[in-house]
Amino acid sequence: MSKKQVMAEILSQTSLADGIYDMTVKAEEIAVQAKAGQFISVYINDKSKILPRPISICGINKEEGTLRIVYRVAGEGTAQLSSCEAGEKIKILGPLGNGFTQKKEKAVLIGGGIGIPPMLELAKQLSCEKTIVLGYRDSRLFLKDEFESYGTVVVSTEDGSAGTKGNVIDAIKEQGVEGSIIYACGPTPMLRGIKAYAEEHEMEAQISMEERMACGIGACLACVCQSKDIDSHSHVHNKRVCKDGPVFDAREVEL
Amino acid sequence: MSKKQVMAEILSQTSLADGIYDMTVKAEEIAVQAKAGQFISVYINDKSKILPRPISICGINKEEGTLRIVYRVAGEGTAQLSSCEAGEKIKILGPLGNGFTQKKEKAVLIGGGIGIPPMLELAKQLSCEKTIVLGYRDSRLFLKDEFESYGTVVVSTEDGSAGTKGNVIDAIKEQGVEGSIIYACGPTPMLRGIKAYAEEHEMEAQISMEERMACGIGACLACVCQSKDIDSHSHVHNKRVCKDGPVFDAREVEL
Amino acid sequence: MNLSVNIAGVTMKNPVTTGSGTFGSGQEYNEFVDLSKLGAVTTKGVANVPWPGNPTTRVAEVYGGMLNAIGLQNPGIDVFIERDIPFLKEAGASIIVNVCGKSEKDYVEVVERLSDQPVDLLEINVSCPNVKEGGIAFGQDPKALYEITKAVKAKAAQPIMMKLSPNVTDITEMAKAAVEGGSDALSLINTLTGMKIDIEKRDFVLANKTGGMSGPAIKPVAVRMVYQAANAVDVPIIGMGGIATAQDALEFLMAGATAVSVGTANFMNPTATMDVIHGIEDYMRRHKIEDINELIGCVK
Amino acid sequence: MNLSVNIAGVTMKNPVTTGSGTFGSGQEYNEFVDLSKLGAVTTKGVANVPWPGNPTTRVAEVYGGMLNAIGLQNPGIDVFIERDIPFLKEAGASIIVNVCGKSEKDYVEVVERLSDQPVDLLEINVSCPNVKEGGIAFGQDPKALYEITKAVKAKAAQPIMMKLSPNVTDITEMAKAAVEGGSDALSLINTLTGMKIDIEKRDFVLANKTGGMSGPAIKPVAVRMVYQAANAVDVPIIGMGGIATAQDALEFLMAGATAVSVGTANFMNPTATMDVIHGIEDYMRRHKIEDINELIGCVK
Ligand SMILES: Cc1cc2nc3c(=O)[nH]c(=O)nc-3n(C[C@H](O)[C@H](O)[C@H](O)COP(=O)(O)OP(=O)(O)OC[C@H]3O[C@@H](n4cnc5c(N)ncnc54)[C@H](O)[C@@H]3O)c2cc1C
Ligand SMILES: Cc1cc2nc3c(=O)[nH]c(=O)nc-3n(C[C@H](O)[C@H](O)[C@H](O)COP(=O)(O)OP(=O)(O)OC[C@H]3O[C@@H](n4cnc5c(N)ncnc54)[C@H](O)[C@@H]3O)c2cc1C
Ligand SMILES: Cc1cc2nc3c(=O)[nH]c(=O)nc-3n(C[C@H](O)[C@H](O)[C@H](O)COP(=O)(O)O)c2cc1C
Ligand SMILES: Cc1cc2nc3c(=O)[nH]c(=O)nc-3n(C[C@H](O)[C@H](O)[C@H](O)COP(=O)(O)O)c2cc1C
Ligand code: FES
Ligand code: FES
Repeated sequence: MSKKQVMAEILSQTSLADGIYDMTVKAEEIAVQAKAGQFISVYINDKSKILPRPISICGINKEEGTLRIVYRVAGEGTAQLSSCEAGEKIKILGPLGNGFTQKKEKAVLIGGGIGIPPMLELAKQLSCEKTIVLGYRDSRLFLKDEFESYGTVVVSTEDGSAGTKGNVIDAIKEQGVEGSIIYACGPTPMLRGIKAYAEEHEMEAQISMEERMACGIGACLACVCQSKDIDSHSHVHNKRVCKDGPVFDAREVEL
Repeated sequence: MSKKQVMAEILSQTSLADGIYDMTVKAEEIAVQAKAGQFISVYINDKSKILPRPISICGINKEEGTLRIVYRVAGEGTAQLSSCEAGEKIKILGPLGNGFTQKKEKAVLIGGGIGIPPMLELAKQLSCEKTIVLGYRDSRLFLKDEFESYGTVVVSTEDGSAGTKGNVIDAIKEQGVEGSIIYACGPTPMLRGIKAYAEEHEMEAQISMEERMACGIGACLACVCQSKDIDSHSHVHNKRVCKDGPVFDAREVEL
Repeated sequence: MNLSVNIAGVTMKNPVTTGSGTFGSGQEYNEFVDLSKLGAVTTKGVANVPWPGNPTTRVAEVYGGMLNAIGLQNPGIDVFIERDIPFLKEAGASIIVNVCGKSEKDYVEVVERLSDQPVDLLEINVSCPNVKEGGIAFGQDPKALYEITKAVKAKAAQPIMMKLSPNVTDITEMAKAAVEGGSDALSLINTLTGMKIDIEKRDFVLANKTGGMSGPAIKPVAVRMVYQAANAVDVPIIGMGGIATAQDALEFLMAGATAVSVGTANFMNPTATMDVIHGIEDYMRRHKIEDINELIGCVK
Repeated sequence: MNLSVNIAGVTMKNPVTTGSGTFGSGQEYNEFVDLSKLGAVTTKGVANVPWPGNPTTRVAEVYGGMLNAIGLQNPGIDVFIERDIPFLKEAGASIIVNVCGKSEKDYVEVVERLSDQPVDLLEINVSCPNVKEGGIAFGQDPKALYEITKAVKAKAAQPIMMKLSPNVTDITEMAKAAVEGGSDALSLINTLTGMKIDIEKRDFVLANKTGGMSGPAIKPVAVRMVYQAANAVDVPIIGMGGIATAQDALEFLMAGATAVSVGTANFMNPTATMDVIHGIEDYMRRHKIEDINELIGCVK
């Protein structure tokens, strides 16, 4: 297995909701190797912006050699990406990071906000029994329909416009979601809640984390998170999100 | 009259010869004001390149509101420009500089190399008797056909593959070109030769000069050339090519 | 909504002026910008006598910026007083005059000539890297900076603002020296000394070999120095270096600048100054900020 | 065609190494680049004991470059000797070890531990702007630089190369101090201190407030300093700062660098080092240059 930097042709780009974009690119060498929970580094066609944007893989089609990403316009780089059209090429590097370790136990998949997309490929690949908990801000329930073909979907919204009013933990409690392993991606406060919930219920939880990056491959030490124990690579309490993660056992990291 | 910065749509771009491109853009506000011998500042769609490229106006169509430029790929900026396609937009600023002062006397128009394009609009506008002398490197006689509809064309080539072997002065001498005023654009050594020739023959010569620019409008003092007398703006022996030129009476400047 | 700020007793109607040397004396940009709408026009450096400047090539493009080695070409203070000040007054602009010289005597002479002129503020350029004598020599040694500041201050009718060079080990030491010498305000940064080589010709691109780097690429260094200076001295600061957008300008204000200059960005966009002013207004509206002064130095 | 150069008695098969801290100890980039094809691998700074580095956010993007405030996180010299040196030897790489410390004692301890190791050259980092003690303090004062150089040189088994900070008034003074202290070569530039403010959050982007700026935007300053240093001292120089292409590298060589480092560009393109090497070969072929040494310092 090896990471590749390629010029990937954009096959399609659509808007899923206000400011949320769904892009499919042709990138055979990356797609054939990619695993659910990994990410790619997306370079912006603007020479003033030299660093790549890390974006999780939302879908992998190994036959067609394509990757799907779903992203939110968060700043100038993603704004420029959202204005790219099918046929244009973008430079991407991947697959990056470790991805989820898929187990057979009854699973609870949790995605919050822009942490929802990476759960889709996992939902597709995990053959075991599973419940999918999706936390949205409001009634723009992007990707929800697609998740429904892979398992039971439970929804929370911050404004209460759909499902449980509140966050994903509220939904889990209110709607009696059960399982023995959690896979999750979302904002840090959500992951903190999940870590606590998993500890309390003595569940394994694999959580996907975020940090500012430069190299994306483990060389520069930009993207560290705090680890509970002394890390075997760094020999300090730091793990690299880009290389040792982005998926960590919740027990290993301090949030 | 006032200069405008506009996003101009590229209407067409073709290659005239190896590395020589012919581009027409829609820029009504600039076209209506433009004069032969003026230039525009062309910005490159690459944020690492912040300065505009000065390019002479080769054709003006006031009815259609279009401008034509013909340029040589000299470096990265012009290379990127040459890969733009019809429909794309480029930022341009113009019209800049003074342009040629058109007189009624029998004229000799001289263009050398990439100094040939700006002479085309002048040839079109000058209604008096005229001979056009074009100096090329080799047999790729770009724009020559078009000049023929406006006057007698005399050619020199460095390699002797067409017309007089040598430079434009050689052609003028060999082919007995006569007139009482010279309008010229081309590399500095050629302009130096023309200045000497004009002095010797007591002719007026309007020469269009080149210098590295930043602002393009006379504010930064980057683009000066040496003037014979103390200049009324600078109060030293410096004239601004972008504002006081690019066209100068050969007697006014030191080359 | 209040955009006006106060620099050493001088009220600027908004915090945006022009980078000296990038805007001439305003005549050329007058076609694009209503000069009376700017906080002030800061003019190109002027000396006691006309200076021819350096030979060409005087500018070179670099990644995200440019180098210049104009060498302070200027028509001298006589022409400036006769032609440029009346023009700016007529246009309704507030005026900051940038003063250059080769010796203490030169600076003092210019400052004295300006004493009866309708000029708001004097910016003293002791940081030009492109002239052999004077210029940056004063700007890289705290002792020399202190002395020249004191000498200029003694003769100046208007408040003075020493313009600091970024080509120093410790900007706070320089800021302190200028303030001790009597500088009523500070402006920074001037250009970073840089070089570009033409690898095909195997020669320097600039006739002067080195030039001053400006433009978006230098902004992080400029913001850092403005922050450091603002936290080291108690006088107002005009911040500059790579400002092309309102976002850029706001970074400087939040770092501690009371006003900002837009320099090289004018070459990228001749209405850059006005675009920055309008963008600041938009930001204030969006964030419900009544007075621009609330933002100054708000990041600590 | 000869690409090999000599740095203080060490032969590099070509003049391209990696910028310390941007390439780890080569493991990660080994997937993209055959490490034995590089002139050398320069490793991330290593201290006598493990360092945790700074809190995050540790990096920020800026126009044409980036800021970093990693704070020299490193696993300490023990792990480095056990794990990283054997790995690099196995990969066939020449090794330049970047050494960091908080005190003279720290530096000397690391250098002594490396004395029996198969390491080619020691790069002494006295110019990291992101750690409170040590680091840049040694790199901004000629006297302190001279002392630390002398102390390190006294204990070093391999040739040493002091890495200079660009955040100084006069780079030639620093270059001379290092050479007087016994530095066998010099490397420059480390990062320029910069700052970025998030105007929406009204806070610094970096947890450390300031960070070191690197990438294409800093190249003109780096070329200028390499030129100045090369003309001030007689030791070989490894030049760096913004090198992303062969053209960039050639500018440094012509300015007087004997070799170059590719740093931040690795983040833009993981094969940047090899692309630079191949581009230099192309240039030499096109210009019929037999020996790369002909180009070194050819622009005066
Ligand atoms: C492992 C990982 C996976 C991610 N997956 C997704 C995804 O699937 N969909 C999605 O919409 N977003 C995802 N993000 C967040 C995404 O990387 C940022 O929103 C994006 O980088 C913002 O870029 P910008 O130019 O629009 O913003 P700007 O703020 O202009 O970016 C400036 C710099 O900060 C960095 N940056 C800004 N926000 C973040 C952030 N939250 N995380 C990391 N770097 C950031 C940028 O990469 C850039 O270098 C992921 C982040 C990580 C670390
Ligand atoms: C008044 C004027 C009119 C011109 N008209 C034409 C024309 O009609 N057709 C044409 O092909 N060329 C013309 N040129 C030359 C043209 O401006 C340069 O070839 C072009 O700027 C090169 O840009 P680049 O990015 O490809 O080269 P690079 O070398 O990569 O450019 C780097 C920088 O140097 C400047 N530069 C490089 N060469 C020149 C040059 N010869 N003159 C001025 N600046 C330069 C660029 O503008 C840029 O800022 C004209 C120049 C001037 C001053
Ligand atoms: C072409 C040019 C000429 C300049 N001339 C002067 C000058 O005469 N006096 C001065 O103090 N600064 C001068 N500067 C420096 C600018 O005023 C400003 O400090 C610097 O360019 C950084 O700001 P910027 O990045 O916005 O341009 C000049 C800069 C440029 C680009
Ligand atoms: C993320 C990062 C980490 C760095 N760590 C070190 C380091 O440990 N020791 C050191 O001497 N320089 C370090 N540097 C500086 C680089 O080695 C180099 O001097 C500087 O980045 C300029 O080169 P560049 O523009 O090619 O990156 C680091 C730079 C970056 C970007
Ligand atoms: S981004 Fe470089 S180590 Fe993670
Ligand atoms: S380019 Fe600025 S004065 Fe001519």
